[in-house]
Amino acid sequence: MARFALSEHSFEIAPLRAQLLSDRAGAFASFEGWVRDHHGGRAVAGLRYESYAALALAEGERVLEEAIERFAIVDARCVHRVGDLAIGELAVWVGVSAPHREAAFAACRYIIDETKSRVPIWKHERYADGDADWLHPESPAA
Amino acid sequence: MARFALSEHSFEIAPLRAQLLSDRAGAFASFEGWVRDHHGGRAVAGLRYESYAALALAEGERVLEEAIERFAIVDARCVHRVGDLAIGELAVWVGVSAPHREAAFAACRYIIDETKSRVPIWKHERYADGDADWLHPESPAA
Amino acid sequence: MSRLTVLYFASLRDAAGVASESVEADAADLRALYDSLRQRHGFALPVERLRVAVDGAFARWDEAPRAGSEVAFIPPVSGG
Amino acid sequence: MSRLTVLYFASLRDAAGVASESVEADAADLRALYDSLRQRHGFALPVERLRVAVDGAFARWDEAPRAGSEVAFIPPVSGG
Repeated sequence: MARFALSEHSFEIAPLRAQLLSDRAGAFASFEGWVRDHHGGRAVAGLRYESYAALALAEGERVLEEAIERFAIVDARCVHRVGDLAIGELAVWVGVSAPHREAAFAACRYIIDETKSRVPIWKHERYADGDADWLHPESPAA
Repeated sequence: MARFALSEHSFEIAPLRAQLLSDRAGAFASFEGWVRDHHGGRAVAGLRYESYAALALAEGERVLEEAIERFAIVDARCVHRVGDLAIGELAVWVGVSAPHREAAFAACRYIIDETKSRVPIWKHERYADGDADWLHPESPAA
Repeated sequence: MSRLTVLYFASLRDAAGVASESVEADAADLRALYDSLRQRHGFALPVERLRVAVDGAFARWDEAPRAGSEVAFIPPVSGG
Repeated sequence: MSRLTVLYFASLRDAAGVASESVEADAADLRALYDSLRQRHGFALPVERLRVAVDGAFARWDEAPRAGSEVAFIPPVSGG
Protein backbone atom coordinates (compact mmCIF):
# COMPACT_ATOMS: atom_id res chain seq x y z
CA MET A 1 0.00 0.00 0.00
CA ALA A 2 1.23 3.49 -0.84
CA ARG A 3 2.38 5.45 2.21
CA PHE A 4 3.65 8.43 0.19
CA ALA A 5 1.44 10.46 -2.12
CA LEU A 6 1.48 13.63 -4.21
CA SER A 7 -1.65 15.75 -4.24
CA GLU A 8 -2.58 18.29 -6.90
CA HIS A 9 -5.22 19.81 -4.64
CA SER A 10 -5.52 20.78 -1.00
CA PHE A 11 -6.19 17.68 1.08
CA GLU A 12 -7.81 16.80 4.41
CA ILE A 13 -5.61 15.72 7.32
CA ALA A 14 -8.21 13.85 9.39
CA PRO A 15 -8.56 10.84 7.04
CA LEU A 16 -4.76 10.47 6.87
CA ARG A 17 -4.46 10.55 10.65
CA ALA A 18 -7.30 8.02 10.88
CA GLN A 19 -5.29 5.55 8.78
CA LEU A 20 -2.63 5.53 11.51
CA LEU A 21 -4.89 4.89 14.52
CA SER A 22 -3.87 1.67 16.25
CA ASP A 23 -4.47 0.14 19.66
CA ARG A 24 -0.75 -0.65 19.77
CA ALA A 25 0.19 3.02 19.37
CA GLY A 26 0.57 5.22 22.43
CA ALA A 27 2.17 8.07 20.51
CA PHE A 28 1.46 9.99 17.32
CA ALA A 29 3.75 12.70 15.94
CA SER A 30 2.98 14.80 12.93
CA PHE A 31 4.63 17.56 10.98
CA GLU A 32 3.17 20.06 8.54
CA GLY A 33 4.94 22.45 6.21
CA TRP A 34 2.97 25.65 5.60
CA VAL A 35 3.64 28.31 2.96
CA ARG A 36 5.33 31.21 4.76
CA ASP A 37 4.89 34.85 3.79
CA HIS A 38 8.64 35.43 3.66
CA HIS A 39 11.85 33.65 2.72
CA GLY A 40 15.39 34.87 3.09
CA GLY A 41 14.11 38.34 3.98
CA ARG A 42 11.88 38.64 0.89
CA ALA A 43 8.08 38.89 0.98
CA VAL A 44 6.59 35.85 -0.75
CA ALA A 45 3.33 36.20 -2.72
CA GLY A 46 2.82 32.51 -3.45
CA LEU A 47 4.52 29.43 -4.76
CA ARG A 48 4.31 26.42 -6.98
CA TYR A 49 5.65 22.92 -6.39
CA GLU A 50 6.60 20.77 -9.30
CA SER A 51 7.68 17.14 -9.18
CA TYR A 52 9.13 14.38 -11.29
CA ALA A 53 6.13 12.32 -10.25
CA ALA A 54 7.27 8.78 -11.09
CA LEU A 55 10.57 9.16 -9.28
CA ALA A 56 9.10 11.26 -6.42
CA LEU A 57 6.56 8.54 -5.62
CA ALA A 58 9.22 5.81 -5.68
CA GLU A 59 11.71 7.80 -3.61
CA GLY A 60 9.05 8.99 -1.15
CA GLU A 61 7.92 5.41 -0.63
CA ARG A 62 11.53 4.41 0.00
CA VAL A 63 11.88 7.11 2.67
CA LEU A 64 8.82 5.79 4.50
CA GLU A 65 10.00 2.19 4.28
CA GLU A 66 13.35 3.25 5.71
CA ALA A 67 11.60 5.00 8.61
CA ILE A 68 9.63 1.84 9.39
CA GLU A 69 12.83 -0.24 9.32
CA ARG A 70 14.93 2.15 11.41
CA PHE A 71 12.51 3.20 14.14
CA ALA A 72 10.15 1.26 16.41
CA ILE A 73 6.99 2.70 14.87
CA VAL A 74 3.64 1.24 13.88
CA ASP A 75 3.06 3.08 10.59
CA ALA A 76 3.63 6.37 8.77
CA ARG A 77 2.27 8.48 5.93
CA CYS A 78 3.43 11.51 3.93
CA VAL A 79 1.53 13.63 1.42
CA HIS A 80 3.15 16.47 -0.55
CA ARG A 81 1.27 19.10 -2.53
CA VAL A 82 2.16 19.95 -6.12
CA GLY A 83 0.82 22.89 -8.15
CA ASP A 84 0.03 26.46 -7.06
CA LEU A 85 -0.17 27.25 -3.34
CA ALA A 86 -1.17 30.45 -1.52
CA ILE A 87 0.36 31.80 1.69
CA GLY A 88 -0.70 29.68 4.67
CA GLU A 89 -1.58 26.60 2.62
CA LEU A 90 -0.48 23.14 3.68
CA ALA A 91 2.50 22.04 1.53
CA VAL A 92 3.42 18.74 3.15
CA TRP A 93 2.01 16.51 5.90
CA VAL A 94 3.83 13.73 7.76
CA GLY A 95 2.19 11.46 10.35
CA VAL A 96 3.74 8.66 12.42
CA SER A 97 2.19 6.33 15.01
CA ALA A 98 4.36 4.39 17.44
CA PRO A 99 4.21 2.61 20.79
CA HIS A 100 6.34 5.35 22.39
CA ARG A 101 6.99 9.01 21.69
CA GLU A 102 10.75 8.79 21.23
CA ALA A 103 10.38 6.73 18.04
CA ALA A 104 7.38 8.74 16.82
CA PHE A 105 9.33 12.01 16.98
CA ALA A 106 12.53 10.54 15.51
CA ALA A 107 10.74 8.90 12.58
CA CYS A 108 8.66 12.01 11.85
CA ARG A 109 11.82 14.11 11.77
CA TYR A 110 13.58 11.55 9.56
CA ILE A 111 10.73 11.48 7.05
CA ILE A 112 10.48 15.25 6.61
CA ASP A 113 14.29 15.67 6.47
CA GLU A 114 14.77 12.93 3.87
CA THR A 115 11.77 14.06 1.85
CA LYS A 116 13.20 17.57 1.68
CA SER A 117 16.66 16.40 0.70
CA ARG A 118 15.94 13.49 -1.68
CA VAL A 119 12.46 13.49 -3.18
CA PRO A 120 12.41 15.24 -6.61
CA ILE A 121 10.07 18.11 -5.85
CA TRP A 122 10.97 21.72 -6.60
CA LYS A 123 9.66 24.97 -5.18
CA HIS A 124 9.09 28.01 -7.39
CA GLU A 125 8.59 31.16 -5.32
CA ARG A 126 6.89 34.33 -6.53
CA TYR A 127 7.95 37.40 -4.58
CA ALA A 128 5.91 40.48 -3.74
CA ASP A 129 8.31 42.60 -5.85
CA GLY A 130 7.30 40.65 -9.00
CA ASP A 131 10.43 38.54 -9.17
CA ALA A 132 10.26 34.73 -9.15
CA ASP A 133 12.77 31.93 -8.62
CA TRP A 134 13.29 28.21 -8.52
CA LEU A 135 14.86 27.10 -5.24
CA HIS A 136 17.88 24.86 -5.73
CA PRO A 137 19.48 24.90 -2.28
CA GLU A 138 23.17 24.08 -1.77
CA SER A 139 22.05 21.94 1.17
CA PRO A 140 18.56 21.05 2.38
CA ALA A 141 16.72 24.15 3.61
CA ALA A 142 15.83 24.45 7.31
CA MET B 1 -4.97 33.73 26.97
CA ALA B 2 -4.84 30.14 28.18
CA ARG B 3 -2.58 27.89 26.11
CA PHE B 4 -2.98 24.86 28.36
CA ALA B 5 -6.33 23.25 29.09
CA LEU B 6 -7.83 20.21 30.76
CA SER B 7 -10.80 18.57 29.07
CA GLU B 8 -13.35 16.32 30.77
CA HIS B 9 -14.63 15.11 27.40
CA SER B 10 -13.12 14.03 24.10
CA PHE B 11 -12.16 17.11 22.08
CA GLU B 12 -11.65 18.08 18.45
CA ILE B 13 -8.15 18.71 17.15
CA ALA B 14 -8.98 20.86 14.12
CA PRO B 15 -10.06 23.99 16.07
CA LEU B 16 -6.90 23.80 18.21
CA ARG B 17 -4.69 23.52 15.14
CA ALA B 18 -6.59 26.43 13.55
CA GLN B 19 -5.62 28.66 16.50
CA LEU B 20 -1.97 28.19 15.54
CA LEU B 21 -2.21 29.03 11.83
CA SER B 22 0.02 31.98 11.01
CA ASP B 23 1.50 33.45 7.83
CA ARG B 24 4.83 33.66 9.69
CA ALA B 25 4.86 29.93 10.37
CA GLY B 26 6.44 27.55 7.88
CA ALA B 27 6.38 24.60 10.24
CA PHE B 28 3.84 22.94 12.51
CA ALA B 29 4.66 19.98 14.76
CA SER B 30 2.14 18.14 16.85
CA PHE B 31 2.11 15.26 19.27
CA GLU B 32 -0.74 13.09 20.49
CA GLY B 33 -0.81 10.56 23.29
CA TRP B 34 -3.27 7.72 22.65
CA VAL B 35 -4.45 5.11 25.14
CA ARG B 36 -2.55 1.92 24.34
CA ASP B 37 -3.92 -1.59 24.80
CA HIS B 38 -0.93 -2.71 26.82
CA HIS B 39 1.54 -1.36 29.37
CA GLY B 40 4.55 -3.11 30.81
CA GLY B 41 3.43 -6.39 29.25
CA ARG B 42 -0.10 -6.24 30.73
CA ALA B 43 -3.29 -5.92 28.68
CA VAL B 44 -5.00 -2.61 29.51
CA ALA B 45 -8.81 -2.42 29.49
CA GLY B 46 -9.10 1.34 30.01
CA LEU B 47 -7.88 4.18 32.14
CA ARG B 48 -8.76 7.27 34.05
CA TYR B 49 -6.82 10.52 34.40
CA GLU B 50 -7.21 12.61 37.48
CA SER B 51 -5.69 16.04 38.08
CA TYR B 52 -5.17 18.64 40.73
CA ALA B 53 -6.86 21.07 38.40
CA ALA B 54 -5.82 24.44 39.84
CA LEU B 55 -2.14 23.50 39.98
CA ALA B 56 -2.22 21.54 36.70
CA LEU B 57 -3.56 24.56 34.81
CA ALA B 58 -0.94 26.87 36.35
CA GLU B 59 1.94 24.45 35.78
CA GLY B 60 0.81 23.57 32.25
CA GLU B 61 0.63 27.26 31.38
CA ARG B 62 4.16 27.69 32.77
CA VAL B 63 5.45 24.85 30.55
CA LEU B 64 4.00 26.53 27.44
CA GLU B 65 5.41 29.92 28.42
CA GLU B 66 8.83 28.33 28.88
CA ALA B 67 8.59 26.73 25.43
CA ILE B 68 7.80 30.11 23.87
CA GLU B 69 10.76 31.71 25.67
CA ARG B 70 13.28 28.96 24.87
CA PHE B 71 12.48 28.16 21.25
CA ALA B 72 11.96 30.32 18.16
CA ILE B 73 8.30 29.43 17.79
CA VAL B 74 5.17 31.40 16.95
CA ASP B 75 2.73 29.79 19.38
CA ALA B 76 1.76 26.53 21.11
CA ARG B 77 -1.18 24.75 22.73
CA CYS B 78 -1.66 21.70 24.92
CA VAL B 79 -4.88 19.97 25.99
CA HIS B 80 -4.95 17.02 28.38
CA ARG B 81 -7.95 14.76 29.00
CA VAL B 82 -9.17 13.94 32.48
CA GLY B 83 -11.79 11.32 33.39
CA ASP B 84 -12.42 7.87 31.91
CA LEU B 85 -10.77 6.96 28.60
CA ALA B 86 -11.14 3.88 26.41
CA ILE B 87 -8.38 2.19 24.39
CA GLY B 88 -7.44 4.31 21.37
CA GLU B 89 -8.77 7.57 22.79
CA LEU B 90 -6.81 10.79 22.62
CA ALA B 91 -5.25 11.51 26.04
CA VAL B 92 -3.13 14.58 25.26
CA TRP B 93 -2.58 16.87 22.27
CA VAL B 94 0.32 19.29 21.75
CA GLY B 95 0.63 21.66 18.78
CA VAL B 96 3.42 24.12 17.93
CA SER B 97 3.78 26.54 15.02
CA ALA B 98 7.18 28.06 14.14
CA PRO B 99 9.02 29.69 11.28
CA HIS B 100 11.27 26.60 10.91
CA ARG B 101 10.90 22.91 11.68
CA GLU B 102 13.87 22.61 14.05
CA ALA B 103 12.21 24.82 16.66
CA ALA B 104 8.75 23.33 16.06
CA PHE B 105 10.00 19.80 16.82
CA ALA B 106 12.15 20.86 19.79
CA ALA B 107 9.36 22.85 21.44
CA CYS B 108 6.78 20.12 20.83
CA ARG B 109 9.09 17.59 22.46
CA TYR B 110 9.80 19.94 25.36
CA ILE B 111 6.10 20.52 26.04
CA ILE B 112 5.12 16.86 26.14
CA ASP B 113 8.20 15.90 28.20
CA GLU B 114 7.65 18.64 30.78
CA THR B 115 3.90 18.03 30.90
CA LYS B 116 4.51 14.36 31.64
CA SER B 117 7.09 15.06 34.31
CA ARG B 118 5.68 18.14 36.09
CA VAL B 119 1.96 18.70 35.58
CA PRO B 120 -0.09 17.12 38.41
CA ILE B 121 -2.10 14.57 36.42
CA TRP B 122 -2.25 10.90 37.38
CA LYS B 123 -3.11 7.84 35.34
CA HIS B 124 -5.16 5.02 36.80
CA GLU B 125 -4.98 1.90 34.64
CA ARG B 126 -7.51 -0.94 34.66
CA TYR B 127 -6.06 -4.20 33.42
CA ALA B 128 -7.77 -7.00 31.51
CA ASP B 129 -7.18 -9.36 34.47
CA GLY B 130 -9.36 -7.17 36.71
CA ASP B 131 -6.50 -5.51 38.59
CA ALA B 132 -6.07 -1.72 38.61
CA ASP B 133 -3.28 0.64 39.60
CA TRP B 134 -2.22 4.25 39.93
CA LEU B 135 0.95 4.99 37.99
CA HIS B 136 3.58 6.76 40.06
CA PRO B 137 6.69 6.37 37.92
CA GLU B 138 10.17 6.59 39.42
CA SER B 139 11.11 8.77 36.45
CA PRO B 140 8.90 10.13 33.64
CA ALA B 141 7.56 7.28 31.50
CA ALA B 142 8.68 6.97 27.87
CA MET C 1 -1.49 23.92 66.59
CA SER C 2 -2.69 25.03 63.14
CA ARG C 3 -5.92 23.80 61.58
CA LEU C 4 -5.49 23.34 57.85
CA THR C 5 -6.91 21.36 54.95
CA VAL C 6 -4.97 18.53 53.34
CA LEU C 7 -5.68 17.31 49.79
CA TYR C 8 -4.87 13.76 48.68
CA PHE C 9 -4.58 12.57 45.08
CA ALA C 10 -4.32 9.24 43.27
CA SER C 11 -2.87 6.44 45.43
CA LEU C 12 -2.70 8.73 48.48
CA ARG C 13 -6.44 9.39 48.23
CA ASP C 14 -7.17 5.68 47.87
CA ALA C 15 -5.04 4.93 50.95
CA ALA C 16 -6.52 7.76 53.03
CA GLY C 17 -10.06 6.93 51.90
CA VAL C 18 -10.82 10.65 51.50
CA ALA C 19 -9.88 13.34 48.96
CA SER C 20 -9.33 15.93 51.68
CA GLU C 21 -9.43 16.27 55.42
CA SER C 22 -9.09 18.96 58.04
CA VAL C 23 -6.14 18.35 60.36
CA GLU C 24 -4.68 19.92 63.49
CA ALA C 25 -1.00 20.24 62.65
CA ASP C 26 1.65 20.57 65.31
CA ALA C 27 4.44 19.60 62.90
CA ALA C 28 7.43 21.91 62.53
CA ASP C 29 7.31 21.78 58.75
CA LEU C 30 5.42 20.23 55.85
CA ARG C 31 7.83 17.29 55.75
CA ALA C 32 6.97 16.38 59.35
CA LEU C 33 3.28 16.91 58.60
CA TYR C 34 3.44 14.40 55.75
CA ASP C 35 5.37 11.91 57.85
CA SER C 36 2.72 12.00 60.59
CA LEU C 37 -0.10 11.61 58.05
CA ARG C 38 1.84 8.82 56.31
CA GLN C 39 1.97 6.95 59.60
CA ARG C 40 -1.75 7.51 60.26
CA HIS C 41 -2.90 6.40 56.76
CA GLY C 42 -0.15 3.92 55.85
CA PHE C 43 0.95 5.75 52.69
CA ALA C 44 3.48 3.69 50.73
CA LEU C 45 5.25 6.68 49.18
CA PRO C 46 8.14 8.26 51.14
CA VAL C 47 8.37 12.05 51.24
CA GLU C 48 11.37 11.97 48.85
CA ARG C 49 9.11 10.88 46.01
CA LEU C 50 6.50 13.61 46.53
CA ARG C 51 6.18 17.31 45.92
CA VAL C 52 4.12 19.58 48.09
CA ALA C 53 1.88 22.53 47.21
CA VAL C 54 0.30 25.18 49.41
CA ASP C 55 -2.79 27.08 48.24
CA GLY C 56 -2.36 25.93 44.64
CA ALA C 57 1.38 26.67 44.20
CA PHE C 58 4.39 24.40 44.65
CA ALA C 59 6.04 24.92 48.06
CA ARG C 60 9.11 23.81 50.02
CA TRP C 61 9.07 20.93 52.49
CA ASP C 62 10.76 23.05 55.15
CA GLU C 63 7.92 25.59 55.23
CA ALA C 64 5.88 25.64 58.43
CA PRO C 65 2.20 24.62 58.16
CA ARG C 66 0.06 27.78 58.06
CA ALA C 67 -3.34 27.87 59.74
CA GLY C 68 -6.17 28.01 57.20
CA SER C 69 -4.01 26.97 54.27
CA GLU C 70 -4.69 24.15 51.80
CA VAL C 71 -1.81 21.69 51.60
CA ALA C 72 -1.61 19.21 48.71
CA PHE C 73 0.72 16.22 48.62
CA ILE C 74 1.66 15.48 45.00
CA PRO C 75 2.64 11.89 44.27
CA PRO C 76 4.77 11.21 41.15
CA VAL C 77 2.71 12.36 38.15
CA SER C 78 1.81 10.18 35.17
CA GLY C 79 -0.01 12.31 32.64
CA GLY C 80 0.62 12.15 28.91
CA MET D 1 24.85 7.59 -31.74
CA SER D 2 21.87 6.79 -29.48
CA ARG D 3 18.50 8.54 -29.76
CA LEU D 4 17.02 9.09 -26.33
CA THR D 5 14.62 11.36 -24.49
CA VAL D 6 15.82 13.95 -21.99
CA LEU D 7 13.56 15.40 -19.24
CA TYR D 8 14.17 18.84 -17.73
CA PHE D 9 12.75 20.11 -14.44
CA ALA D 10 12.52 23.44 -12.63
CA SER D 11 15.28 25.90 -13.64
CA LEU D 12 16.64 23.49 -16.23
CA ARG D 13 13.27 23.40 -17.98
CA ASP D 14 13.01 27.18 -17.89
CA ALA D 15 16.50 27.50 -19.41
CA ALA D 16 15.90 24.82 -22.06
CA GLY D 17 12.48 26.22 -22.91
CA VAL D 18 11.08 22.68 -23.10
CA ALA D 19 10.18 19.99 -20.54
CA SER D 20 11.65 17.25 -22.71
CA GLU D 21 13.45 16.76 -25.97
CA SER D 22 14.70 13.94 -28.13
CA VAL D 23 18.48 14.02 -28.56
CA GLU D 24 21.10 12.12 -30.58
CA ALA D 25 23.75 11.31 -27.99
CA ASP D 26 27.32 10.47 -28.92
CA ALA D 27 28.55 11.11 -25.37
CA ALA D 28 30.55 8.39 -23.60
CA ASP D 29 28.51 8.69 -20.42
CA LEU D 30 25.63 10.63 -18.86
CA ARG D 31 28.05 13.20 -17.41
CA ALA D 32 29.32 14.06 -20.88
CA LEU D 33 25.72 14.11 -22.17
CA TYR D 34 24.77 16.70 -19.54
CA ASP D 35 27.84 18.79 -20.24
CA SER D 36 27.00 18.97 -23.96
CA LEU D 37 23.36 19.89 -23.23
CA ARG D 38 24.50 22.41 -20.62
CA GLN D 39 26.59 24.12 -23.28
CA ARG D 40 23.71 24.09 -25.78
CA HIS D 41 21.10 25.51 -23.35
CA GLY D 42 23.29 27.58 -21.06
CA PHE D 43 22.35 25.75 -17.85
CA ALA D 44 23.76 27.48 -14.77
CA LEU D 45 24.02 24.33 -12.66
CA PRO D 46 27.24 22.27 -12.91
CA VAL D 47 26.93 18.49 -13.04
CA GLU D 48 28.24 18.21 -9.45
CA ARG D 49 25.03 19.75 -8.13
CA LEU D 50 22.71 17.41 -10.04
CA ARG D 51 21.57 13.82 -9.82
CA VAL D 52 20.62 11.78 -12.86
CA ALA D 53 17.85 9.23 -13.38
CA VAL D 54 17.28 6.75 -16.18
CA ASP D 55 13.80 5.37 -16.84
CA GLY D 56 12.47 6.59 -13.51
CA ALA D 57 15.28 5.35 -11.23
CA PHE D 58 18.38 7.13 -9.97
CA ALA D 59 21.44 6.24 -12.05
CA ARG D 60 25.22 6.78 -12.10
CA TRP D 61 26.86 9.55 -14.10
CA ASP D 62 29.36 7.09 -15.59
CA GLU D 63 26.64 4.98 -17.24
CA ALA D 64 26.57 5.11 -21.04
CA PRO D 65 23.47 6.67 -22.63
CA ARG D 66 21.16 3.86 -23.81
CA ALA D 67 19.15 4.20 -27.02
CA GLY D 68 15.43 4.58 -26.30
CA SER D 69 15.90 5.42 -22.63
CA GLU D 70 14.46 8.41 -20.77
CA VAL D 71 17.15 10.44 -18.99
CA ALA D 72 16.17 12.98 -16.31
CA PHE D 73 18.52 15.60 -14.89
CA ILE D 74 17.55 16.32 -11.29
CA PRO D 75 18.52 19.78 -9.99
CA PRO D 76 18.80 20.26 -6.19
CA VAL D 77 15.36 19.54 -4.75
CA SER D 78 13.36 21.95 -2.60
CA GLY D 79 10.20 20.22 -1.45
CA GLY D 80 8.81 20.44 2.07
